[in-house]
Amino acid sequence: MTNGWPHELAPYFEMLRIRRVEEAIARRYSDQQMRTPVHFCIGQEAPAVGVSMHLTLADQVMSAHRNHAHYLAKGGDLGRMIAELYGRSTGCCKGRGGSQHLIDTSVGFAGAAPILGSTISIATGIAFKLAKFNPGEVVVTYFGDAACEEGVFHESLAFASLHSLPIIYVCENNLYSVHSPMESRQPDRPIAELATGHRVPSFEGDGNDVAEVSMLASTAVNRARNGAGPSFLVFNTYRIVGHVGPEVDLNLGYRTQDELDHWERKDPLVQEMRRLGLPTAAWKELSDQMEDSITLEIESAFRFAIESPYPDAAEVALDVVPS
Amino acid sequence: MTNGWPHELAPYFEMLRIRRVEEAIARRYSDQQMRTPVHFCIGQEAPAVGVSMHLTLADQVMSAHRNHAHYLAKGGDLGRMIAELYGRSTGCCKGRGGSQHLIDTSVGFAGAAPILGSTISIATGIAFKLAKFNPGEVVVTYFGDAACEEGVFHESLAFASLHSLPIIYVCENNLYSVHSPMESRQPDRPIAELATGHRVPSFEGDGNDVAEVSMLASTAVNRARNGAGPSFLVFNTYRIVGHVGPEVDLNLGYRTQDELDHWERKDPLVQEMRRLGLPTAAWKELSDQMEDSITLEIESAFRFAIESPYPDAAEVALDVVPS
Amino acid sequence: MRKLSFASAILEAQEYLLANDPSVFVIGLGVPTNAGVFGTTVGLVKKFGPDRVLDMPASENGMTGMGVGAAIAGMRPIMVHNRVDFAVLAMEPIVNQAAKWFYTYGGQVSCPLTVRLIIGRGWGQGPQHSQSLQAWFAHVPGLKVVMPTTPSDAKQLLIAAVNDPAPVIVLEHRWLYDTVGPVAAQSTGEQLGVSRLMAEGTDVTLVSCSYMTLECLEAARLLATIGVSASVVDLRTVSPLDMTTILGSVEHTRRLVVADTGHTWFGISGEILARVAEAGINLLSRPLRYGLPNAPTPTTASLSDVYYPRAIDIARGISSQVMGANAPLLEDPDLGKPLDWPQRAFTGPY
Amino acid sequence: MRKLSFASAILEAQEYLLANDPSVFVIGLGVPTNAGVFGTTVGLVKKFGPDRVLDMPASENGMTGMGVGAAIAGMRPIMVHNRVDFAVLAMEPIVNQAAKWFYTYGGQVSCPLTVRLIIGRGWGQGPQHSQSLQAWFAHVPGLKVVMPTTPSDAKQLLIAAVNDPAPVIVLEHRWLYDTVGPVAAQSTGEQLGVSRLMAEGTDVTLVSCSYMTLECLEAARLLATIGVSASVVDLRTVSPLDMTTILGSVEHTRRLVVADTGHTWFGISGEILARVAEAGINLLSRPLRYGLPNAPTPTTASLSDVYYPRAIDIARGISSQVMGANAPLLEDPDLGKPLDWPQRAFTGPY
Ligand SMILES: Cc1ncc(C[n+]2csc(CCOP(=O)(O)OP(=O)(O)O)c2C)c(N)n1
Ligand SMILES: Cc1ncc(C[n+]2csc(CCOP(=O)(O)OP(=O)(O)O)c2C)c(N)n1
Ligand SMILES: [Mg+2]
Ligand SMILES: [Mg+2]
Repeated sequence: MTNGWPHELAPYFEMLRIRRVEEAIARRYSDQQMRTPVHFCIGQEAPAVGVSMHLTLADQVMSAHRNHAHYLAKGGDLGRMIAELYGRSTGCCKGRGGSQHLIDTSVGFAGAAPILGSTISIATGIAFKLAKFNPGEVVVTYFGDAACEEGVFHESLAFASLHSLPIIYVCENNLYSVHSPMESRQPDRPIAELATGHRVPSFEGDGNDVAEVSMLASTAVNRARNGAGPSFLVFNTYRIVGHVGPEVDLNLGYRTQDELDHWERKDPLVQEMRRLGLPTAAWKELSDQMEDSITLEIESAFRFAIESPYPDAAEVALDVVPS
Repeated sequence: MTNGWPHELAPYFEMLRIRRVEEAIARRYSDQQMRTPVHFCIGQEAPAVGVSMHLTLADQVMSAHRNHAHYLAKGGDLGRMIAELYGRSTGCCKGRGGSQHLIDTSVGFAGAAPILGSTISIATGIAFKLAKFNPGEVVVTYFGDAACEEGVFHESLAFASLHSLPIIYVCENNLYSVHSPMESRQPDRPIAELATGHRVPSFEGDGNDVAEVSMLASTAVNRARNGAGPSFLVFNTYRIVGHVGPEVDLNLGYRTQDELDHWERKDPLVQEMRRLGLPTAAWKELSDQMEDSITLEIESAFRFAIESPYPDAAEVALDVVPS
Repeated sequence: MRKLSFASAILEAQEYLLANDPSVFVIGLGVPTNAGVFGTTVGLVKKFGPDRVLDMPASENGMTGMGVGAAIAGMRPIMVHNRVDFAVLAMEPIVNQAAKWFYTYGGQVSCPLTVRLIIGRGWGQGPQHSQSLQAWFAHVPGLKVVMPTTPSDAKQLLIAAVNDPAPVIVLEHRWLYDTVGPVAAQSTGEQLGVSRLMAEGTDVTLVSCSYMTLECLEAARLLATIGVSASVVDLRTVSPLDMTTILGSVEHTRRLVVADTGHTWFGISGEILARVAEAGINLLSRPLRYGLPNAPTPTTASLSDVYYPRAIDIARGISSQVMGANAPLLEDPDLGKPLDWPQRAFTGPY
Repeated sequence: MRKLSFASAILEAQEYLLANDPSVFVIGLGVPTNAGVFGTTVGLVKKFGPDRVLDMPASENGMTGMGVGAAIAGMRPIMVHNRVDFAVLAMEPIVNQAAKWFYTYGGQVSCPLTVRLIIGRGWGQGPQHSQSLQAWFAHVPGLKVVMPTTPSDAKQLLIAAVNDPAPVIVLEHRWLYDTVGPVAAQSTGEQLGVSRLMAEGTDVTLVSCSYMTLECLEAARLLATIGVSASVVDLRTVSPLDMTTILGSVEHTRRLVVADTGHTWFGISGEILARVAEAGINLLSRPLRYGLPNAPTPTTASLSDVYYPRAIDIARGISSQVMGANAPLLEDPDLGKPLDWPQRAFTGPY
């Protein structure tokens, strides 16, 4: 992750950029022009950013349905992402994938897919390949707390452990699976313990603190790079908006205003700003600069998307099998 | 398990009975009249017997492909089992199931099926039913070390833990999955640790020592009966003959004569005889009595099977759906 | 009669079943939440409590196996998977276990598991949220496969499914959820395995299921404007397949068109054409099939609009089959309208 | 040409692939053991080492997903599941992921995964060790489905499958493993998607695949004894389906019989009958289908003997279709012989 900002400021900038992208999507979502189910990551920017800091372009990342932060932090092309949401032929999947299937192989973002758990095993296969052909390169796969309920999570960790694969399994625990709270789905224990039985070391941390994320990620990535095998990272975090779409869905009654307030106070941007501890005036200038450059980038991405053509009807049956 | 022998002798008798049944099947297997893949449990009699001692007729048992000991120890009808192997209409599945699908609902043997791991989730569903409608009754499900590699194992334990279901998961770890040793399949850690992440207590013991099995089973069954939820029992044991069929398959090279010798010295029958510590003469008399009654029972079962008719051709398409 | 939406009819069926049979329980991701599986389970947990109306972990395989176990132990589980695509993880317990249980164990123990599966479509549902795999289930002996079209059938056939001693897969099309129709307050004791003649005509028989039956009815309406008279058979149950109704109609019209919500190739439409051929009926013109092309579902509306066949496609195909080159050109009543969601009021995401 | 068994031909194909392409690896339960998946992987680990010839945990879902990952990363995995039935656990990565990868991601990344699946039959294989689910795979766009019949095809089509950039499912029938035939030492550069006319006749076209093609050839031999001349088309690839060869033959004979190793209903035979009907060929008599009845596989030989259709059944069906009531009675050459294993030398268990 290199976004042009000095090392110390880069994580903040990247999180801000992701936040603003999501907000821009949210703003225009009701136009009904991006007709693809978007799972916003507002509030969950830190894991993607803190992990990606330790990855090279050659390292591979896989994500699931809530993937925008992972794609952007890994360096995925913003214009092609927005175009994909608009279903245009310039989208990163030529419009065939939508929000849940981003890809940018040029920066090592290997893909994303919304069937819970499936990308965990697929990422494990990429790690199998890297171990043999690209020693020193690593795979990161991101998923939610519910994906850990799929048996394939265990099958993957066990195999990665057996073969010491260079992979980091990153769980963003945001407490919910759609609208279902943890206690209706999982026994009461730290998710990190799930890896114990597979002899995969696990590390748990504050997923709203990008510095803490970075520290744990650094350990895990180094392990993988040096052939010491897989790690399991659990980052506790929270999604501010609803499961899908941009509404803050307090009306659904599965979470409270209090809970939301609590987590808004833990906003990763605010935390990181505090940690940076810059004088107010300097900060104001800096953040204006950041906002301006981000606004420009976002506007240009949306323009690119909206001005792009839709795929031609004939494309519906192209590319079913490679030839 | 009540086999008519005094409490102290019952486990030995039951193990001997199972051993002799398996040997009788083995002897006649080459006749090509039992054309069903038989997974012999010779050497693995102790877990079934040590666990079943703590079960009532109403308690439910499910097993997998290597199921004869479990069926017999739970009180499954021997004649109908042998008839099933011979594919007769008097078999416990009317010949449709063969060795891998035994059932005897009259004694709480709910079934057996050879797809690894599947019976673990099915048994969990039976426990779900008992918890609600038959409090105090419990389920036992037996499976091998390889079945623990299926994701469904984890999915089941997590659910049973979440709902505190009355179920005991019994893994017979015999070191092999067909001809594949542990180290080509699983990370190096005790299998019992697999349950940790689900907050299911696990107990590991000598699976060739029926007294130890019984002790651990007693704890687990009591927990389940009293509403304290599931347990995971791991019994270390060894199958003396090959994976399927009665040959001792040293020729296949996946295990050594030394290893076999080692485990034959740990034969559950020999261990239990030693533990009982009866004077030689008394023992001789007792065991002759046991052998005689077992021989009679086995002969009659085979006679019943062989004299039974095959199912009628018209039955091929009966019972596809209940009416 | 009262009118209800398809979704409310499903809710009412489950309410009825829970109230009348203590062995029934409903389980699935989000079942007890306020959103309640697109409204089909809303309020049930309040009425029947959390031990009969349950959420579950995202463990489709294990949970479906659990359902099999509860069913063979005497319960009547209703398991909901929010998309057919997620149930692909649950094929093992459904196909290897539930379907074969009664037969394998000599007809001693039945497995009355009901699995509700929702077929996604439109508004960006894309390749992994829109599959319609009735052909898979119908291929497996021991399963019954139900695809209701009307709100009334959504209720009555779900009741029949749960009361049936066999494992039953009920495929519900998301685009039917907001359709409205008369629904009897009581259970009408419907049985599985009977199709329904939704329209009677003389020139052609359209056989279809689920949402495609609505397209066929619209096609029949369009055809009527040019004097072609069509019968429409709504399958209701894909397996067992009610060939009596189909053959009865085709013998009369001597033309056959099948429209399906799934992929055409190696799907249920092939089976229907085959059975008609085996019956030796000489058709007046080549049979036609409408279904999904041999491609995964594209997400963008610009492609999914051409991906899904519609009434106009069916009507045009038939008119040229019946009238040849002289067929008058049928106009597309939906020309220029957005096609990737069922009605304008709907705004995603779902 | 050298003669090899079907099993040895598979072994040789994998040997060739491992030797010629460093991205190939073979993985499956028992692959590096001395039994070597019924002999098809024996000795490979010694030649190519344990990092290219691997055992795996009994985690069909996760391991197949792993294979998908390795494939999209540029490897060419050959994954073996010892029975089709076990792969039911692996449908998710095969169907939701592998099949759709190339299309969904805009044609950028292919997924050259090859999955070998073995169809069990006889000697007590029973309901969970004998399924033949080619219809499922063929129904899914993006997959290719191969079913070799001869030892030569077992080798050459496996090489073609692994070299093909698409995900390919290869279904191998266990009863073919010991059959022997000529096999070229080198790779012949065979392509997928082409059927083969195994026998040319004038009265009827038999279309079949895998082991059933042997039954059809035998049926053709029996029919010849009463003067009925049959063509036999061996599908080789079920998907893509080579309709050119089938239609070419049927146009000539105007009679169609399809024999399949899977269940007849909602299976691949329905698709073939449907395509012939769509093509508008007027058949001289009703088409016939042979396959498994609508029941799970019974384990006992006394039932499985009637469960599986044989050459004599096919021949008798055809003779009465062609000659009507005057058809001479064909004698069953296997009358009284045990039918539930492929040849007398075989003694279970397997
Ligand atoms: C196999 C499967 N089951 C169910 C779903 C439906 N689904 C989509 S997202 C989601 C919640 C996922 O929760 P989590 O993994 O915690 O990620 P989060 O949305 O909280 O980021 C569910 C259940 C799915 N996509 N795949
Ligand atoms: C899902 C599945 N995969 C593979 C198999 C093939 N198989 C049958 S038994 C067996 C070994 C099982 O080993 P384990 O669970 O340790 O039991 P054991 O045979 O040692 O008693 C295997 C791999 C199967 N039956 N089911
Ligand atoms: Mg979550
Ligand atoms: Mg074992």
